[in-house]
Amino acid sequence: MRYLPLTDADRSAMLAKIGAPNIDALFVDVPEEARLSGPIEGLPLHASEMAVEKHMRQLSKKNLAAADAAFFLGAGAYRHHVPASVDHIIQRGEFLTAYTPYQPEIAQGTLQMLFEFQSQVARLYGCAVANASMYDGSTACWEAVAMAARVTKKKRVVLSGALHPHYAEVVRTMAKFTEDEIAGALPALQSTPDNAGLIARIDDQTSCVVVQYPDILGRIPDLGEIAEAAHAKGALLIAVNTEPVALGAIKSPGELGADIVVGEGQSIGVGLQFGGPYLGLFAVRDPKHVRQMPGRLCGETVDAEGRRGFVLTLSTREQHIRREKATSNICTNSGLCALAFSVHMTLLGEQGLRQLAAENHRLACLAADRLSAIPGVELLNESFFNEFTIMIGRDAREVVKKLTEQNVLAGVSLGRLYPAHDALHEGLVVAVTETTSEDDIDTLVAALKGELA
Amino acid sequence: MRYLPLTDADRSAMLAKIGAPNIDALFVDVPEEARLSGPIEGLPLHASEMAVEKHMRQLSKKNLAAADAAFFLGAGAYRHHVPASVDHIIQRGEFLTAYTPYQPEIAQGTLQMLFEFQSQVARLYGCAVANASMYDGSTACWEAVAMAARVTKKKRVVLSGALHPHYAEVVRTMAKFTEDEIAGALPALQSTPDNAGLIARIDDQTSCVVVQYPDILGRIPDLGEIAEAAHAKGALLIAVNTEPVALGAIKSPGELGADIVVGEGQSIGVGLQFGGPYLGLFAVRDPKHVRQMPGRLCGETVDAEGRRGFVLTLSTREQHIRREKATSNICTNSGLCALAFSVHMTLLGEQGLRQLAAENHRLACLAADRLSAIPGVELLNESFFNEFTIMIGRDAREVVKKLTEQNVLAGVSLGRLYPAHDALHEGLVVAVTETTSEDDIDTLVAALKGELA
Amino acid sequence: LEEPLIFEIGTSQTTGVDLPDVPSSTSSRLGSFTRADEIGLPGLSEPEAIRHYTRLSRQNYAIDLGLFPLGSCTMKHNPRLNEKVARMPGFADVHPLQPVDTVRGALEVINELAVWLIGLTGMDGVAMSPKAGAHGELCGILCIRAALEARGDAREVILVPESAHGTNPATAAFAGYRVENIPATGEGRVDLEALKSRLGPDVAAVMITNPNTCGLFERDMKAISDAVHAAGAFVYCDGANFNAIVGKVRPGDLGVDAMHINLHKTFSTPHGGGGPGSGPVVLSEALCPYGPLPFTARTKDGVVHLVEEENAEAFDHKHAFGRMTAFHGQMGMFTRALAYILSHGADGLKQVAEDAVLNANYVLRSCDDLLEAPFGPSGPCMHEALFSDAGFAEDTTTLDLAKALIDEGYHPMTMYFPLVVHGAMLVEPTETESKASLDRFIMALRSTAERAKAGDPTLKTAPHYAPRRRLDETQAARKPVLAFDGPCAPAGTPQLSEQGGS
Amino acid sequence: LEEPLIFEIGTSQTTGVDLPDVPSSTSSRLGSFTRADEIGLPGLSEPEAIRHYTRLSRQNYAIDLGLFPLGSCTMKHNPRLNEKVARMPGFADVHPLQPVDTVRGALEVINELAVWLIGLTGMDGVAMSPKAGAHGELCGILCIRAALEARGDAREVILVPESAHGTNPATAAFAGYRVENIPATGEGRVDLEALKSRLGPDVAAVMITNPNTCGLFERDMKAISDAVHAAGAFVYCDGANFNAIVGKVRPGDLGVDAMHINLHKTFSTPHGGGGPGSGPVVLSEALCPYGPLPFTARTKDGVVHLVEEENAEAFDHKHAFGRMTAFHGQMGMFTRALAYILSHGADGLKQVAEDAVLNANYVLRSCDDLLEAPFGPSGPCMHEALFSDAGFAEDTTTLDLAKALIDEGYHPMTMYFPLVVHGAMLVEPTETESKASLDRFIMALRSTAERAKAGDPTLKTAPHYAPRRRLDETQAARKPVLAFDGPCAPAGTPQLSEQGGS
Repeated sequence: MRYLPLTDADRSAMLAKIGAPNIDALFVDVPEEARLSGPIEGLPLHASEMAVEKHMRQLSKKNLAAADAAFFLGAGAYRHHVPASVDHIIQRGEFLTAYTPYQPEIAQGTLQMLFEFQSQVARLYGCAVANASMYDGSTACWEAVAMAARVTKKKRVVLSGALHPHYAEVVRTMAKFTEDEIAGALPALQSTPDNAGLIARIDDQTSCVVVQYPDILGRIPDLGEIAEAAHAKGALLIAVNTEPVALGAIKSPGELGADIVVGEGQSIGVGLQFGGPYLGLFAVRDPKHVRQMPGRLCGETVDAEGRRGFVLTLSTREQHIRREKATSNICTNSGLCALAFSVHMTLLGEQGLRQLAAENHRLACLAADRLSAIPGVELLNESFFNEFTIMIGRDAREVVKKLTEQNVLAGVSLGRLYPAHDALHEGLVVAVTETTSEDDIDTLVAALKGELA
Repeated sequence: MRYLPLTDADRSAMLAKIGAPNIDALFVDVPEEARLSGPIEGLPLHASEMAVEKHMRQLSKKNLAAADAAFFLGAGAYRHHVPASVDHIIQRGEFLTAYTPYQPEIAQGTLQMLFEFQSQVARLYGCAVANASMYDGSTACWEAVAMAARVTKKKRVVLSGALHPHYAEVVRTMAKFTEDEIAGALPALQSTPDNAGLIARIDDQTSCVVVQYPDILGRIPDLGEIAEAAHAKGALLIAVNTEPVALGAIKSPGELGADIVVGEGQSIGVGLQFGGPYLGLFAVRDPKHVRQMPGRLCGETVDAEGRRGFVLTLSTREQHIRREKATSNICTNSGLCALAFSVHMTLLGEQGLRQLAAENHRLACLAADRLSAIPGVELLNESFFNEFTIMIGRDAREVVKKLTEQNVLAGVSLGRLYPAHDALHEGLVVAVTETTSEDDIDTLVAALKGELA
Repeated sequence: LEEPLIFEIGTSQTTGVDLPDVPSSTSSRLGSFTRADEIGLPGLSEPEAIRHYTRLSRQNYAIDLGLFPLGSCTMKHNPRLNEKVARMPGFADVHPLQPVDTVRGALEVINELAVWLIGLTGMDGVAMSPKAGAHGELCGILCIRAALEARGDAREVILVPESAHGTNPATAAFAGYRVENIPATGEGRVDLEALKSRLGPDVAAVMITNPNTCGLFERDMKAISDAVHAAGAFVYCDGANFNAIVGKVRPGDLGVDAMHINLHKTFSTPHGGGGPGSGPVVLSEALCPYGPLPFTARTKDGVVHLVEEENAEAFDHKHAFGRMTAFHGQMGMFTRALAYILSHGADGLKQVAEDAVLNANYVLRSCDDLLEAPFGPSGPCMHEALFSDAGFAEDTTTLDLAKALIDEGYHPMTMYFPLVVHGAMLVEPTETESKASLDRFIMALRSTAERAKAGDPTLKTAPHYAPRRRLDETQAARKPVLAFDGPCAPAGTPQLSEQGGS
Repeated sequence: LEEPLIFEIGTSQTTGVDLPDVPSSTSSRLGSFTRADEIGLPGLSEPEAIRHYTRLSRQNYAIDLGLFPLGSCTMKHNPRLNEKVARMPGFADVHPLQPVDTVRGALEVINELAVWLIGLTGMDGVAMSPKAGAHGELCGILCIRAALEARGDAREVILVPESAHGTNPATAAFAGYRVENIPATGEGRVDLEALKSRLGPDVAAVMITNPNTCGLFERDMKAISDAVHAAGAFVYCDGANFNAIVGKVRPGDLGVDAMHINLHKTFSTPHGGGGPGSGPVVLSEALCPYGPLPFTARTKDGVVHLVEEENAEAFDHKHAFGRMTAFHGQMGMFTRALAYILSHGADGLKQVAEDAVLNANYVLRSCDDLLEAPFGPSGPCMHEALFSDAGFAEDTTTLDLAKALIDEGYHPMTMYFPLVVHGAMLVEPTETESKASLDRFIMALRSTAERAKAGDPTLKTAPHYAPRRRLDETQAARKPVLAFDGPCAPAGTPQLSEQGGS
């Protein structure tokens, strides 16, 4: 077996050294009645690389890859072009097969990269400090809610109605067990986010207000107004961003007063991957909150010869030191995705990020104009970045399904996101990125026109 | 532009340091009338990575990839499964972007690999010494012919009729200019190679006899008999092998008395790639011929501290030292392909190579049996390894073309190889490897049966 | 070797991509939110970026360079086939919210992996979405809590052995439980009688690691499970060490109710310098109904369905306790793990466990004359060998020995864990090491141990030959510098780094 | 760092692949040729193989690690996009003898690249099949010979400048010509008057490198061509340095008849430790008919055709001088080069030449106060800066300086070439280096030059910090050891290597 270097001669010699008559003598502590004598029945035996590759390729071909369609899905995961260099770097064995950098003397590669990553995220979010990443945007969002409770010692969580429903569901799920009280809502189908309604729900018991920016319908809420209201009641503002490319065009949540900024980093460097692994980003505006943060932090220091070096730090927050008193049970970050993000962001640089954002916005505006010119289609948004909602006068789930027959992946229907809420079913969230060609837009317009005619 | 690091500010500062008013001042030696003022007309401007990738993908999709067909082509290039590790290793920047190892102190990675490669090839071929690789099998074959002339001081070259016609054509082309005299022939369509006819053509003026093993029709000639005859006339036997996997099953040419063994190494590690880059292998049985060899040689030595190390050696044979007196004008090997070969061969090891050869042969026998059961189809070969010739009673070119419509790539027609020789046109050379499934064989059988019915 | 920060070499005008300049006159729908101030993100041209990261990477130790004897962390060979498979466009380039008819192959991957995980563990179902081991623990504990709540049985305590991973108590606390320790026997296993006497109506679950963090199999596992079940509680098994027994024994046969499987530990998805992980949780019949969404179900016709909020009732999964993450989990890790599993097959996975255990016992018995092996006398270990610092010279610590191993060309073993052994050193060679590689490591370990016993002062200052000497962790924590503070480099700044070289 | 040979660690029973055991009873058609004796090929399991090669790779210097100032060898950044493109299944997984209708895309790649090469050089056609630069030279000279023979004009001599690459005379000799040197002027260029006086009915061709190997543009190129043509001969241009002028001037406009283009030098296909290369040859109208098969031709309907022996007449290519290689040339290099060319476009390629020349002149003028630049006073250089060893301390050589540069973290420059300059050092930074990177290199070069002038004895023993000290090349050549001589390792042999580490 190709991954197992021991030969039968090795095995015999080693058993002799150990003084065991056979391999089962080493499994003596496993009760004999439970010990399996042969390979588990019903499961196949080992296979060659060629056979495995073939099998997996057959499975992969049963999926419609985005590259083979006119593609307009977003709602928390975005398709962007990732430079080939990014994949080359993350496949360097020294990055790919390295361990968590607990031994800093032989892990400066990972550590310096994480320090650079934290610095990039902090700047992108307008924050003082970012951590070394979380599982994904939705779990980062929940960790932010939990952190807000620790900071404010309050338990009431106000969720914006336009927070990604899966994110809201994650918060609601976890809160069941921590006894946080969740005040949620549905998104109001109007051209601008309902800030007034949101602000009205904030009270003195509120630990935090959670607002997505841009929101699930693509609208850009005025975070400044919400921050002011939250702070007035002693609550923190948690801003959630699912499309980091947007922050190359619109103000950072930190600038606008958000206290904790979390989000999904997948857009930069990571790719769609059917939902995972993704990259949770987590940052705080005020450095005094650092010790309440979850997750790994990498910090600068010096070695015994005075040379600059980096280490994981403030680990007294973490489970392997604090056990049940830790700020989170998390002990994995999304290290390789953080590397991909950091490499891609370094290749972009400020200029590239701004150009990328501008190109996304240009194409999205174009798509919005052309789509809303279809009879029966109405653009909901007053503002948007690269994603917007159209109302199409029919259950969008049906329409989306129908268009797949023409290899058009038209967007994410609100019915998919809010199955229980019929009032939303005519909404379709359409995302447009630099990977969308004008031809793709025309293809969608023609297909949708045909379907609605 | 993403590959060019200079900024405009850099350029100005550098021109100032140089003391040039502008960039064109550095091109002052280019006559002004010939100097181009702007980008060359009619050629497009620079493009993003995304755009280039898209364009190239569109072109690639216009080809029928072997993986998408039932595939039976050989005749000098074979489709084998290459482990993913091979590609990973050759993409290590330290191998991929390294220079020719003229500075051995910082090129031991490449040099040790070449030493290992030379040793592997020498053993596979049953020879004393192999070089660090040539462009491909056909040019290695020519270099062997030229070397034989140097060694024997004779000019008459006897080519077996069953030498790959493209190889023969390369030899013939080059010989036009070196005034070697080429005695060639067509392959005789019989079940065993025409050794007697070949031997009859050897005379005292013969520098070498060139025999393919297995030959273009897949037959396995008795090299021992030919070696004896050649040596009796003072000629060298050059054995040409286009399928190194065969040598995991059949005796090496060196064992059988070949003096120079050359071949194509593509089967191990390299892949089809529409014909290139491939990997020329070149070895000599008798170490005394080393100084007449073309190409790079890597040898073992010690460094100033007595540690084992490797260097390029015997370079007094080469053009950069000897100029017009060099043994060849070659100054490039196929280094990265040699690495791929060596890694793949190391993963195989003796056991894996033998198993691979056995599996190829088993499937080829199966295919031969099933194909020759089709009415009107006759198997030519008495012996073969993983490739054989069938006579199908119709111009095989037409049939091959027809079967592509069913995504069957049925083999290489002799008409494709010998367009001017109508007598051969009913022959079809069929190759079968471990990548050929029994389903593929059945698909071919059914398609051929249908076409011939 | 000094490599500058991207902020020290990159400028905000440099870019390694070619994107069009969109005229600023283009109409905008951004409202009043245009970002005007400089963000401060440095860019590098592509050649500079490749060099920066290539050079950085060379300051890392990695599996591809040598043995990684990290007990309980299981660093094994990462096959490149798996990387290739994960990048197939049908897996890498599909969106999680595509209509299900366009992602049948992806669902089949999830389902096929689920079938294997269930088969290998002898359980009834599996929640695939947890993003890592600790996330899986939380998932399992939440299933237990949901099951208890469903029968109206509020319980407050979770019992955890002292030797447990820190994630166990942290998870229990995060799920709202009080944590109490379970005592151990002198042989390094759970004290069954003590456990039984603590069980009662307030105990929701017992979290047990098996094989445990001392590298030993909990012989009484079945008896423990029976006692826990009899007391109305559930058994959570920390599956971090499942690689030691895969194919040899099924946790389901021992009464386990929930267990997470770290795909990177048992099924070799790459560690990536700290993640991403993936922690599917296998569940007993009692817990299955509570597994979180999304779930996958295969109907009799062989079609794989994605069970979400939308259709949970239709697929009889209405008791799901909620959703732990936005999408379906770590697809990229599923494809890798499935490729690994299919490569080994049922026979190979058994061989994996056997070789892992053989390798560990070989290390144990090749060193236990020199290093104290606290549980060595009681019998064989499983996949990891545990030593203590007994016999070291005064002043010489486990940390010193570990750092000295760096100078021998190795990553240190796991240190000071489990907490129950003084100066613990937990060595897990894994099944992907050859005997020759172990012999070499044993030689290095023995020589270092001899120096530790002799009190060789050079150990205190080790490592000497690594890219860095010991780093000042106290300074890092006292005055945290967690982000680069200055502006990007102005254009044309000379790099501080030493270029290239080997 | 010592890494053992595969023969020292691999056994003939170990394998890193999983292949079926074919029962030996299976019927065989091998005749009497079954290979019975042990071949002696060592195998490694996959994890061992990955480590062996990963560790070996780390003993190499490479573009990905730092600047490579190799004059006339042009080591520049290799974009990863190109690697990705070359691996697309439609390019990587097609057989050269597939029916042409199944490889139209591959033919289009060849044709599209051909159109660019012709456009950039201002020539009339291009032979794509040559496998490397030297192979291209041979192709060009054979075209010339074929053209001369076609007009019944046997000529015997090819003129080559003293400063030419060794491949030029070797090629000419291989093609059956006698080689004579062309003298140079004191300014490092071809002596036009001397050349003119040598031309005559026996001269078949003149081989000129332009920009030449002194890094200078041959100002009189057009006059040279005119004189050569007037004498009935042809002009071969060695295109090794085409990267210096691409987009700035077209060789066809200067009267060149044939020129090979090293795709790896000008269009950045990776050097790969010595190959594979690719050397298409652009041809003038006079030589086009003689270009070797296979050729590609695009007909008016836009379809690309492969011209082989079969259809050469139909495509009016019946004078082709033959075939230089079995198949169509280096497809894998064509895809990479085309991706590179399309990325830069006509504007970017011009910028390439300008930045390459700017970088070289910057190095020249930053060092010519310290190092003698023999042709510096006469004006700017092109893409490479040439220095001599004038002023070095006695006993200190160019080699010493070069080896000392290794200790500074750089690959040495090209040494002792061209032969016309004493102790030549030819520095080519290429366009993919930043100013910051050059500044750092200049600092290192200057400091090393100062040590060479001062006669610092440590230069003689450099390098000190590389994986090896100076190697004994004499021993290697006197008693050549060109293959491993022993048996494979017996199973379980301890490895001699130091494991891992950074």
